[in-house]
Amino acid sequence: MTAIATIRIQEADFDVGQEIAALTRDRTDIGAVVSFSGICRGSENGEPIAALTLEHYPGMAEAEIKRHADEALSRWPLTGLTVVHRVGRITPGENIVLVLTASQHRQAAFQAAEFLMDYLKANAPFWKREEGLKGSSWIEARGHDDAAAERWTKS
Amino acid sequence: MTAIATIRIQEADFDVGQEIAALTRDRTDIGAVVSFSGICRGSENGEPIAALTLEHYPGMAEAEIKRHADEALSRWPLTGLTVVHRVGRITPGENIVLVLTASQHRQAAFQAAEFLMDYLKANAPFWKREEGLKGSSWIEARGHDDAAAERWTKS
Amino acid sequence: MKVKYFAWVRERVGMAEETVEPPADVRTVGDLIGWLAKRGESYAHAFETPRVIRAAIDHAHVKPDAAIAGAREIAFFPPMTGG
Amino acid sequence: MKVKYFAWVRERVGMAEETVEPPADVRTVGDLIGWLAKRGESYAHAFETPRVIRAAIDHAHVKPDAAIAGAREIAFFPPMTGG
Repeated sequence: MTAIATIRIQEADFDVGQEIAALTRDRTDIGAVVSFSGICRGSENGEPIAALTLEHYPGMAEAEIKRHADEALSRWPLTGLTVVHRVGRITPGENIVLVLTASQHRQAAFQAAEFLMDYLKANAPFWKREEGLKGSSWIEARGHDDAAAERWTKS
Repeated sequence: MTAIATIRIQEADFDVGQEIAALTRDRTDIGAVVSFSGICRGSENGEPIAALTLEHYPGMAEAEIKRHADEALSRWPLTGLTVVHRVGRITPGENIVLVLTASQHRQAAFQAAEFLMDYLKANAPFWKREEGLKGSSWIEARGHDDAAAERWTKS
Repeated sequence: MKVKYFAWVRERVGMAEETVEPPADVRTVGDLIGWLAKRGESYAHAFETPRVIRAAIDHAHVKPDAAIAGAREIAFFPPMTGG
Repeated sequence: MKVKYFAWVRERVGMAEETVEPPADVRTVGDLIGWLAKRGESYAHAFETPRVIRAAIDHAHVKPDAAIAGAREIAFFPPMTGG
């Protein structure tokens, strides 16, 4: 069977169990499934937040995630992967992003999931705005996310 | 809140979504949850298998997993973790093992989950017997699992 | 060509997209940022620190020295904070 | 002391556990393997390749040179294949 990348950008929440079931249904060649769920925390840098609002670049976001999903499929022997990124207003404790990878072996599933998350953090065209106690502001990018993404660059 | 390790060895299947919900319920300090599901494949080394039977060392298995879970909690800033290992007869496509880690940040969650899986593969007292077409036999340990576990040893 | 703005670049410029016709000597993404910055106070504010501005041409990330000839859609935005 | 066997060690020995009273000169895990191997054909088969046998004393992994003095429960098994 061919490895398939499922990519969705949506306002609605996702269900990790359902997404795993969809990725593994009717297959007996999968030995390892790794999921990463990114969740909205109740504070940023020690300051409480009421919510995040996620903006994205429609069209480019899908295309860029697809390009990196295809790269993951070519670099690791995956049987499939799923990326779901939410947009809109998200409150503490709610899901933001899901990356799922499936493979025969665990190392491929772990590495591909880390690669995709590092990419999403540093290079996918999404922006977070936080609602704090004193109004709202855009979250600043962190240099160590760039460094994390950089480690996957082929030399 | 204190980080808690939940460890279970059971014949029954597990539900990843429910386990994630249990680990994250009523908390807003978690930014990242990583899950690893190990699944029974339909073939081993190219030979079709009908089922695996997992044997364990009761008492030691729980104690050893607990010791490694505590090590993970001390090495990475986790908010909690869950390990569920099934025993008994498991058919292709069914779950074998679950490792869940939760943290404020993704790197800690990924690394702790990989550490625990490497440990479980190489050192936890479980043994797999496979039912093939020509009878059943014990699966042999793989040297690269020992190597994977070795990389976490503090020098 | 169509120009799009996201996040605080969009808020500072005051619009999400517009169509512009830069003169022929505006050849690169960097030239375009300089030209846009002179269109008024809101633009000057949006582009006051060019080194933090990221750009994409037709949905692909580009550097400031990228040529804009043939571009259908150019987007400007701050460093990404998704995931 | 109680001795437990798992996986193919258990199958070859033909039982899951037993209580043994080795003589005083059986001091280490390795000594105990050698002593057990001489108890009969099933034991000889189970312990025919001592280097692949893993051992635990009171639920903790140990090497062949570990002393068995004071042990309540010693287990022998093949390399682990869990996870």
